[in-house]
Amino acid sequence: MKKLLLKDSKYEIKKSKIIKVTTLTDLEKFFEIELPGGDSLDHDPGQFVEVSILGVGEAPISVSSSPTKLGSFEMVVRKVGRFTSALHQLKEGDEIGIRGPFGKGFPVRILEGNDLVFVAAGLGIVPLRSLINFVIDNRRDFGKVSILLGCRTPQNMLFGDEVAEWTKRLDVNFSCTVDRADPDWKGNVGMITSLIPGVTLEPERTFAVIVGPPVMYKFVIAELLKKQIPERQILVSLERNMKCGLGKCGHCQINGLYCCQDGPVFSYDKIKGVPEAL
Amino acid sequence: MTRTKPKVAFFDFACCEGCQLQVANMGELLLDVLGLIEVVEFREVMSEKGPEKIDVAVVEGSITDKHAIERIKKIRDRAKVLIAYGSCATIGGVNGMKNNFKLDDIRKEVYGDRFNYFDTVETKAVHQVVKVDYFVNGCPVYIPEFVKVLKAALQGIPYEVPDHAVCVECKLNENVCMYDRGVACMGPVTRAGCNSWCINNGNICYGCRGMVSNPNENGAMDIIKKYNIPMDMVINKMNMYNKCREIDKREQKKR
Amino acid sequence: MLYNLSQYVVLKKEDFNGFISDLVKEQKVVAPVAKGCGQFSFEEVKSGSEISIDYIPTILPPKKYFMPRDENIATYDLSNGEDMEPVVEYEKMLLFGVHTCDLAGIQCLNMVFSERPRDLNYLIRKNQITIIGYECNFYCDRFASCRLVHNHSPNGGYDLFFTDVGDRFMIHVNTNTGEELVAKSNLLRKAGEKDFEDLQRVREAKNREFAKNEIPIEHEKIPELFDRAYNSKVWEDLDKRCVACGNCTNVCPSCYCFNMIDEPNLDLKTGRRYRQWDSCQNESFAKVAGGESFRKERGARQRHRYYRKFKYPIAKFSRFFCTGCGRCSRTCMACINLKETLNSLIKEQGMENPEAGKV
Amino acid sequence: MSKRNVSVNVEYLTRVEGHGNIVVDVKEGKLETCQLQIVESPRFFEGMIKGRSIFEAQHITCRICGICSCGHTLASIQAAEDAIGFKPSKQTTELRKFLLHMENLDSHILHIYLLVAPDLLGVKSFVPLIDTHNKVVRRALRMKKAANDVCDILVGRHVHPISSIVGGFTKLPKEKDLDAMLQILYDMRADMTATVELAATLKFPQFERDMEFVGLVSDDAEYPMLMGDIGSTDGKRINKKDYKKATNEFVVPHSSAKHAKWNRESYMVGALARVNLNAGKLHPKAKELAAALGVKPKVINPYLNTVAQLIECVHSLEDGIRILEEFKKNGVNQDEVVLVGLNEQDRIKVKPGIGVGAVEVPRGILFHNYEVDEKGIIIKANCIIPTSQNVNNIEHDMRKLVPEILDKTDEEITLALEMLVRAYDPCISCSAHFLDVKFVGR
Ligand SMILES: Cc1cc2nc3c(=O)[nH]c(=O)nc-3n(C[C@H](O)[C@H](O)[C@H](O)COP(=O)(O)OP(=O)(O)OC[C@H]3O[C@@H](n4cnc5c(N)ncnc54)[C@H](O)[C@@H]3O)c2cc1C
Ligand code: SF4
Ligand code: SF4
Ligand code: SF4
Repeated sequence: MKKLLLKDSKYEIKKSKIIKVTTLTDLEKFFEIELPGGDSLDHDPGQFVEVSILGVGEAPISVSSSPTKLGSFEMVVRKVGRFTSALHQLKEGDEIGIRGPFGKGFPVRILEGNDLVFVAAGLGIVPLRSLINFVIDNRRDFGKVSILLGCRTPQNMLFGDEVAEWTKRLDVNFSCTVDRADPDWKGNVGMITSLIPGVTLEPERTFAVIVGPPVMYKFVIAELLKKQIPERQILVSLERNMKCGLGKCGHCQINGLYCCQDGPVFSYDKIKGVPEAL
Repeated sequence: MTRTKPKVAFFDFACCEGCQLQVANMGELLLDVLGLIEVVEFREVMSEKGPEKIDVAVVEGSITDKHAIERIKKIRDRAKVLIAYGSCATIGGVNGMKNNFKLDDIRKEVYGDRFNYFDTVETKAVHQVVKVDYFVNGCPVYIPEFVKVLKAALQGIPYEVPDHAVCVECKLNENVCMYDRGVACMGPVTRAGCNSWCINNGNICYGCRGMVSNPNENGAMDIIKKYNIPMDMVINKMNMYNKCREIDKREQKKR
Repeated sequence: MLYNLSQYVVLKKEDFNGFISDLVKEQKVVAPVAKGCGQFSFEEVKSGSEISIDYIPTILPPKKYFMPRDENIATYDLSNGEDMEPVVEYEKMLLFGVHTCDLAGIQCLNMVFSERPRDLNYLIRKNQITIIGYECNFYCDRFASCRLVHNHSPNGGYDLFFTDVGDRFMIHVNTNTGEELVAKSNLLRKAGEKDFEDLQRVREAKNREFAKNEIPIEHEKIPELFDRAYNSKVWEDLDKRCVACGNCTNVCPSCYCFNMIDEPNLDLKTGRRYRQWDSCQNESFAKVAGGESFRKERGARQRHRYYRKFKYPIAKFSRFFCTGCGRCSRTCMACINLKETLNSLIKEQGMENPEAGKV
Repeated sequence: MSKRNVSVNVEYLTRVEGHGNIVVDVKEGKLETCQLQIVESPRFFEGMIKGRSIFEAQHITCRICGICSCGHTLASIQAAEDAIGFKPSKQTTELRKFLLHMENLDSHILHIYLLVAPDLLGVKSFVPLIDTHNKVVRRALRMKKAANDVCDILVGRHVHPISSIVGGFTKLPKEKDLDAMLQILYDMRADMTATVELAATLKFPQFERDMEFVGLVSDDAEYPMLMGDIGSTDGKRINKKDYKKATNEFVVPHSSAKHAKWNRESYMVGALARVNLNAGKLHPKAKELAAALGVKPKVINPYLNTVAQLIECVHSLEDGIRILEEFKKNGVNQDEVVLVGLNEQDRIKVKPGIGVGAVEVPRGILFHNYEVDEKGIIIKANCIIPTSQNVNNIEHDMRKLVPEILDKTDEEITLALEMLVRAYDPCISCSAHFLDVKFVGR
């Protein structure tokens, strides 16, 4: 058996540094990552990276920061298993490996000039934040912007500070709901779908972008369709088990589609007839 | 990064101690392992007694009497991490066969009219008594897997026992399937991870690593019927190691 | 059929062992070897007498040499942080006696791994393997269905290709590598007209024989069949029977799914990252964090397997990924039989055509 | 002799297999209690295998003890084959003898290096020796691994061997396997020489008690391990079928293991017994070693069991090599591979019967005894493990030893007793598994 060092391997990682860690909730931590030499990741909103801890493994993680943020990028990771537990043990200054960005992100060029409705539930805010902040940083390129946010309890809300900023902006319509409220909560209580009827929009020039746990897509899409938004203007980001990020390992396959190459962002018309998608 | 070596202790309950012997069988690899950990208690080969608090307890054997229940609880309290080690500990193992009989009957069988003298309770796997952090299945344990688990424990990350069938590994080893020879094999319902050890050596899988989490029991029965293998024989085989699974099922139902 | 005379050479059967011995002197040779109970596997051989030239598809297909079950893709050393070196491991070898179905299997893998982003590990390794094909003159057994997917006759993918024409082998020289092998051997002679006639005769007999394929559907109609059959009852039946042992995918020449695994050495500082065959039939394959599995039912997983052979790759590669080797049916303990499944689907969808496949 | 009080209470004796306590109570110079208590909790094997197929017996009973699981396997198979009237082939018998050699080697090495040597070197376990005697520890692990690797090749693994079953072997060594095993054993010779040199420097306690030794004996020239009659240094010899006449088990209240006696109050089994009975049949190299170490039967210092083990190590290594070399010369007949699950196949005929297996395992003679019905289902089972036979003898040793060493400190007495027990290499976990006991005096 001969062994050869492989230049240009798709599995090569970029040795990167964690420059900031913040604990968001019991399960979620925020990480800010600097690539070697301060290079920028050069990603589209909605793309993801494969994060490595050598000796533990790799996991696909969405980029949470907007490409307009230079010099570093951000991500939020929920502790669910082997890799994510190990990542949670790391501190500022520790190194991780990065591959990517991978996948098809949100079609920013197409969204320009249109109205946007963001629907984010739970962890869905994490990838969506890359687009929301991009839009806010380039606010004048877009039409009306609405953000609908859902989380389990007020304590579960991620990026509270940023969300507070959004609520204050006049050029963003913001509404929020929680599954379970505490006595201090003044806002809506209930499913995120309950927010949709209240949004006024012009369907033919509106793009809706949805990210959240698998179970919610069907219901949210149904509401949006009721609002006459065309199928191809409804965008979702799907999560699947993923190993290689290169469209080979087979784990992320949704019928004939590969989530890592054809997605994770899909327009509804593309996946409507794909039984395993939603 | 210098770290103090984690303190590891070995404990044994009702078992054949073969799994501990497997540790000694690692050969010089054992010294590499000992480079990573500090063994503070290991009755079989050491006279030293460990400190009150230990980092890792490696527990072998099943829980078969009241004394053992007390002892395992104390060990759990002492240990940050508990590794159930070997079939007896992880799934009850051959000791579980005792549960095939009414407790009093088997005691009478063995002790005659003085059966009350010997205390015995239903055989249980360790996780059926206290919380277990890592499982190393097998009768005896497969050393490469033990090393894997140990490394995961030292890295502080979980280890998941493969949840697919022994057949997967068996096929990769290109064995002629036992069913093609007309013999029933527990491979299709048993968790992989042993590299299909027994079949590689011409024997069948006896199911020592426990069943996959979602076995298609009806499908398996169909297969067995097709091969004309008497059902009671197969149930007998399944019960050889996996009798204590009934306790898990019972607990699930309660919940 | 058009034959180019100069591309053929002939080996007498009595010289076969000598031919193999010459090859063995030059490089590692793997070939089909009998395992007992009518089963075979590709293994390294040292002489022609070890080879079972009349064999039915081996337990594992030759993919084990193209994408090994455990394949290192990087080694790492954490002494100075997250440093890793991507590697490729390969071995020069000659694969002897590959049936046309397995040649097709290798072609499938070639397509997958040369699609962008290209997989250099696979491509480098593949180029180190010389392939000598071997023609089946008879249907292997009732499980084979190579005729249905048009893989029963050679379609490239080899350096040399052997056909048994009685007392000698007709050998098609397909590549420069093949040419070099021919040049090195003094046991081969140029083919003559008589040899062609014999080859022709063998092929005609074979075509008649293989037309007995009992799946009553036209090759071209298969994609349509699968378009219609997604919600078929047949999958429910498979759900009840399948025990999810994963055998069908492991033995399939065109299944290539894998896992990526890190394995630290005992120093916990150095180690390797490798990929390992995985199977869409395994419980955890499509499970995501939070426990949701996108193909929870065994029937859905079986369906996925069939669609990955007969539908999805058509769109991507214009090719069936079932090579017709029959391994999955041969190995399945629940006796899930690919041809039976196809038959049931065809019947259910009313797409039977008894004339299909007849010559 | 001093009129002092001594109370030794070793709970959970370490560096032995299984749980045992030593309890000695001396009041004013008078020995009141002197017991080796076996407190292992019983696992009911005897009950568990009732109703199971005789072809499964070996798979289950070898799990009585992981340390000598090959020995249990072979004794169980012998009893099973005896019960159903099956005669193994010559090839099978030779391979079984070889397997027994490897287990003997493996077990003795473990015992000598990892369990006894720490005592003789004055440390609590082999762990400190890693620093002080690194080479020695490495050698021990290497030798153990070597014996293990041979078992791996032959039967899949040493702990609970896979391919040795009723009828023969489910896989047989190929040419390349023979070569690999031979290579390992040839390589082991250097380590064995070093072991012998080391052992010559060790000092064992002086203690003697005239006692009876029991083991297999035979008329042929072979050192009997797998086959033979039951013999005693007191001159008695009986067929293995009559094993109960030799063991005469009785029950004492303080122990969950039965006690045994034959011609005297107690007897000893194990390496020392075998050497005492059959020294003349050892491999020439082992004989040479015995002579060099001044071992001349009958040796009556039980501490020297360790020395006898060493002699047997050489014997097993050399005789093992001899067996393999014969196979290398004559070839292995692969057609003798037996298919597992014979019961499902009915390939071996069963008939009702009673069978006894008597096999010399590392710790002494081991008996398995099954009764099967016409379907080959076990209706009765009994096993007598070497350690249960030795326990009584150990207590008699202790009774003689304690008064002789009363002038020593408590720690020294405790250590001397622990070492005595360890010298027998007791396997306590096994000894408590078979109890069809009538309790006397309780
Ligand atoms: C495109 C994409 C973007 C993602 N973005 C984020 C993100 O921004 N933040 C975040 O916290 N998580 C994100 N995830 C999920 C994250 O990848 C998984 O939580 C992670 O891989 C689990 O790894 P683990 O080793 O910790 O868990 P494991 O110990 O491997 O397993 C825990 C559970 O997770 C499942 N699982 C294993 N691997 C994956 C995988 N690659 N994807 C999904 N589930 C898996 C297992 O089947 C098991 O049920 C994303 C996933 C995808 C596909
Ligand atoms: S021999 Fe057993 S483990 Fe192997 S494939 Fe057959 S059923 Fe599965
Ligand atoms: S093959 Fe079966 S019985 Fe053998 S070690 Fe593996 S799981 Fe246990
Ligand atoms: S699906 Fe079955 S018949 Fe088709 S290529 Fe794979 S193993 Fe062969």
